[in-house]
Amino acid sequence: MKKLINDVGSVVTDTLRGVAAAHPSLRVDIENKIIFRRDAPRPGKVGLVSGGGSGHEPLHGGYVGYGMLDAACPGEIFTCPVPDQIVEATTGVNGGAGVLHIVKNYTGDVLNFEMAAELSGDEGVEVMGVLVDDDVAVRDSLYTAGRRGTGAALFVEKIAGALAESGAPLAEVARVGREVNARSRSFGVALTACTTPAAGMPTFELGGAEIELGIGIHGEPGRARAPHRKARELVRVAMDAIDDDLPLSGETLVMVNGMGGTPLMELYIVFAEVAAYLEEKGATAARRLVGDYVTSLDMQGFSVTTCALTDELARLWDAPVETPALRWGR
Amino acid sequence: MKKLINDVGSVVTDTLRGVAAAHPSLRVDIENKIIFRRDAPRPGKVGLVSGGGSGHEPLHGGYVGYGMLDAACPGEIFTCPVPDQIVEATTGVNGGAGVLHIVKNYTGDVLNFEMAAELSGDEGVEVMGVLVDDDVAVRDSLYTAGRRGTGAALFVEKIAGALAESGAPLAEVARVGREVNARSRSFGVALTACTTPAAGMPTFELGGAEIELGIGIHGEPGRARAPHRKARELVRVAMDAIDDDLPLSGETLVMVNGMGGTPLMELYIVFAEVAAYLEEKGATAARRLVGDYVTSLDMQGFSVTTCALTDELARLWDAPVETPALRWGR
Amino acid sequence: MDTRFFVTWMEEITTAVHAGRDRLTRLDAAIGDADHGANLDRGFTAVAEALAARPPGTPGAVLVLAGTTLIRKVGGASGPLYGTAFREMGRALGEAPDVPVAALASALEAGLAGVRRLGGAEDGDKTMVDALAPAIRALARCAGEGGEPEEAFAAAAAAAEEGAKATVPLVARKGRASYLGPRSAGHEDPGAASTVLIVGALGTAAARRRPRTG
Amino acid sequence: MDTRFFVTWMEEITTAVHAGRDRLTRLDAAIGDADHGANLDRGFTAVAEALAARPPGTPGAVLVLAGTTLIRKVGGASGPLYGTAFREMGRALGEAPDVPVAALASALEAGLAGVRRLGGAEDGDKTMVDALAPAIRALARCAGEGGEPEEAFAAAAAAAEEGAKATVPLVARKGRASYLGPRSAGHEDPGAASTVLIVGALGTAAARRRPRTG
Ligand SMILES: Nc1ncnc2c1ncn2[C@@H]1O[C@H](COP(=O)(O)OP(=O)(O)O)[C@@H](O)[C@H]1O
Ligand SMILES: Nc1ncnc2c1ncn2[C@@H]1O[C@H](COP(=O)(O)OP(=O)(O)O)[C@@H](O)[C@H]1O
Ligand SMILES: [Mg+2]
Ligand SMILES: [Mg+2]
Ligand SMILES: [Mg+2]
Ligand SMILES: [Mg+2]
Repeated sequence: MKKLINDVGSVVTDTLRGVAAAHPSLRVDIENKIIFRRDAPRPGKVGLVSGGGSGHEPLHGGYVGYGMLDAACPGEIFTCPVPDQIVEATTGVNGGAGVLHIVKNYTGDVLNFEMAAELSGDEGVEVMGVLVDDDVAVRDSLYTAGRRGTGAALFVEKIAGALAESGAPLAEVARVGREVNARSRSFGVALTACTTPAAGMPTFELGGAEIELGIGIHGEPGRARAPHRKARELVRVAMDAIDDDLPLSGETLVMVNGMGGTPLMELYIVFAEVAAYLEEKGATAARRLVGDYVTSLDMQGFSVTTCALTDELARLWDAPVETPALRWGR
Repeated sequence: MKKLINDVGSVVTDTLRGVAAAHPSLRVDIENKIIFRRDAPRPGKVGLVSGGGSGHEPLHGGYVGYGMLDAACPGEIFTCPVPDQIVEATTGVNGGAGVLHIVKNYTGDVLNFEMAAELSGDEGVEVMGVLVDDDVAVRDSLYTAGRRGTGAALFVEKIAGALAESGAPLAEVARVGREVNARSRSFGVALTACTTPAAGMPTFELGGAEIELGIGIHGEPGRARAPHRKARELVRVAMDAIDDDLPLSGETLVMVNGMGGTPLMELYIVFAEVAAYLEEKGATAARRLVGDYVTSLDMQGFSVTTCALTDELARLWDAPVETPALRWGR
Repeated sequence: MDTRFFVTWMEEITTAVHAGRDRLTRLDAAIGDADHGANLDRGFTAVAEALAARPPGTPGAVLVLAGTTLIRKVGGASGPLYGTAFREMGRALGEAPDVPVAALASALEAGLAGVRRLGGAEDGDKTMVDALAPAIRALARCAGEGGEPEEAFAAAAAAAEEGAKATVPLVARKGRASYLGPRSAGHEDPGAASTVLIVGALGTAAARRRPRTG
Repeated sequence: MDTRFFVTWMEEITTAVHAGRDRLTRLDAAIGDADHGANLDRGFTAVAEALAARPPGTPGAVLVLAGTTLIRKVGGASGPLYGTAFREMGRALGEAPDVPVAALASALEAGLAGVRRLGGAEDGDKTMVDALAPAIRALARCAGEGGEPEEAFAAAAAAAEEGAKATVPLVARKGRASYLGPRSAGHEDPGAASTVLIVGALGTAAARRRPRTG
């Protein structure tokens, strides 16, 4: 394993030192592993807290700032944060208007955020949660852990963040966050596995012409192994899965996301096919992101996330945002 | 070789289709392979044109827009653009105030841009050039091709672009571009080679614990093969090389750049060490970029680029910019 | 079993988890996210440190401290689940200074109830429950028959082992492995495998406490 | 040699470069950026198309069109260099409808001068010059001795080949390979290798134009 690290044990801490040095707009509590907006807490503003395992950079630390998150709690690599950390972030961003937890639907994340919400409540902070579960590769059912949360986390953070910035109350911010999630769908494809520093070798082995369809964001294998094929055909598999679950139509927010090791060039090639697919369905790529936004360390592959916009959601998407990884309007 | 492409022959064109679909602020001439600012030419404004081989995304197409380039000419993968293409871009952005060519120092780039400058002159466009040669891994001498142009291209484009946006004349814009280059230095390290679609296999083979020191941005091997080591030590090798060539001091613009396949997490770990090194030398990382800015397809590794700022350069760096890959102040 | 025994149990778990770290991670790499070994190693190392720093006065306090530490340090799914299990066990033991096997079995039952409540897993969902539940049944049975703790622990360990092995053919219905659907079959559940280490450490703790002669 | 011969020469280069594409790319991967094969294949394919679309009337016009097309289509270092070489050759031939070997040798000399002027490479800098210069010398020598074109072409091809092989131990001082410093030694220069194909195609063109019987 060749990685740009100092020690396997200090990967998250060393990352946070770099984030602190790179972004003066953030305040990084390295001991408790929390990335705060420098001006948090903002009196009267609903605080937004998200978090999850590390290794998905820029998620979530890259989305802390004006118009988006107030704090992010990175856990160890692919391991969600612990309750203490989340409580510390929650109380630290509470400006008296309550705090929204944005949680990706994984057993661990849900359990740890639930515990933290309870403990924060004990400390007098009103907490509501938005559960993100956009991944159509996983079939939802009463008897499973449900669908995974992936790319839509970013959409929820941006749009709920914009509403919170405008001074809306907690229930409203939670409502819009849930609406974004309900209107969002994702599907991911891996060309290679990723290597966690702790494991030191790829999480799975793929042949030279094999890919994984329906992957999550933790280097886990997908729903099926399949032969590699042209970008156009891979996009069709992903978009068909999304369209089957929630038919595409109208103004759509679309993200073509790299998994960390994919050249940007290839993401643009994928985006061209995604845009063509949407057009075929009579939908339009009204808002677009192409790049590494929710990654899995050094994995090669891509995911597509769509969100069926309303006027309100489009307006909130367009509202100014100023974070390390997403910035416009300021 | 597993890549997200349709055909090896259509990689650049398909990328441009994606760029066009993703960024309505750009006008993409797919046939001639030119990415224009939608509002080019701007009467009275000096036009900025750069270009080079594809595979370095977001360089250069990602830097087309307000406050930066007016047009970018992507060549085939790792192959500089041809004169016709550059002439077309040059005449297309000429608003009557002349055009600046920003050229990375490689034999091919220099020859093709020189031919294009001559031909554009024939068509009545005043052209000046800035040659970027920041890579300290290559020793400059009368008997060699000279130092390579790498990360500083982005600094020149941003800073010269800001001055051009303010209405400065061509000679001034060229002067500031050359000053940026003279004050900039880079050094790169590869953990893995990259795979070009045409070759279909890695450009070189590295053992599981070997790295290449002093690489360029075309997947070529570096000046020396060496054992892999901690991020802190790798940064010391890179920074010592830079500091030996141009001692670091004062307010410094610093970029820690990924080569395309490096997780952002690792780039932050590298940045933490770079910031610490600068501090040791009594310099400060006054302006910072951490991410994929000048890449080599799917290569894993990093480069550091520094620029010793003056008040003027810092002010121009801070000026508003609105491009797909660099955006602030608007 | 006294307070010292429970501290020793935690130490033995720490040792076993540390030694089994890579295997747990490999199992998790196959159907999860390759962190189960690292998670528990980090967690139980912290448990050992916490116990050394603030030695508790009762068996129940040992388990509550262990559980709380796991919740604080592990993250992931296994942190809150194992953490809750130990906390519930500790609460069930109350202030008792000495714990017979039967009481330990009921405490484990309370811990398992906590896991079920939190995670919603049923038997056969391919989780830690599939190793823990049979282990507790074996322990309770032996306690009822009035045997030596060592025998009861051996029976519990064997049952946990068997339960974990039995997760191999199952299709996961809870946790991260469930995302794989049918592809989760053919692999042992990492949480069930770590439960084997935890239950197995009862026996090594007892052996260490009463070294056999000759 | 007439106009037809020069068109055939270009076709033979196109064929040889296409067949040698992977080898050229491999050579360029070792000390450059792995595109020399793709560059020339693209360039000469375009040359063949251009010649078919607008068949020129003189040998000189064939070479100018070929050179211009290479400049327009190849990019990289080799595009302007080879492009200039062919353009300068074509200009040197002027309007002549038929070109004896001696005139071809002088034209190649003019092409080489263009390459030197543009790229600044000296003999022994490990570039295409190291194959082209000895080939021209061989051609001129044979022309002086008044032999058959076939013999002259064979001598030129052998000299190019030898020149290219002789680049192996050299340390590059021009082009991309120079960035490698001493590490560039031990590899054949890709541009010298493609010059071997270009010079060698003179012989195959001649053979195709005058098929030997029995
Ligand atoms: N809902 C659940 N109920 C019981 N056990 C579960 C549940 N979800 C997961 N587990 C257990 O947790 C183990 C995974 O733990 P770990 O890898 O540490 O966490 P994560 O899955 O968050 O990475 C699984 O192997 C399984 O035994
Ligand atoms: N200054 C120069 N003078 C003569 N030939 C050169 C010079 N620079 C490069 N070359 C030739 O060009 C070849 C490389 O061509 P190519 O790979 O197509 O271009 P690039 O190096 O731009 O990728 C080298 O092998 C060398 O023979
Ligand atoms: Mg995990
Ligand atoms: Mg090239
Ligand atoms: Mg796990
Ligand atoms: Mg080359």
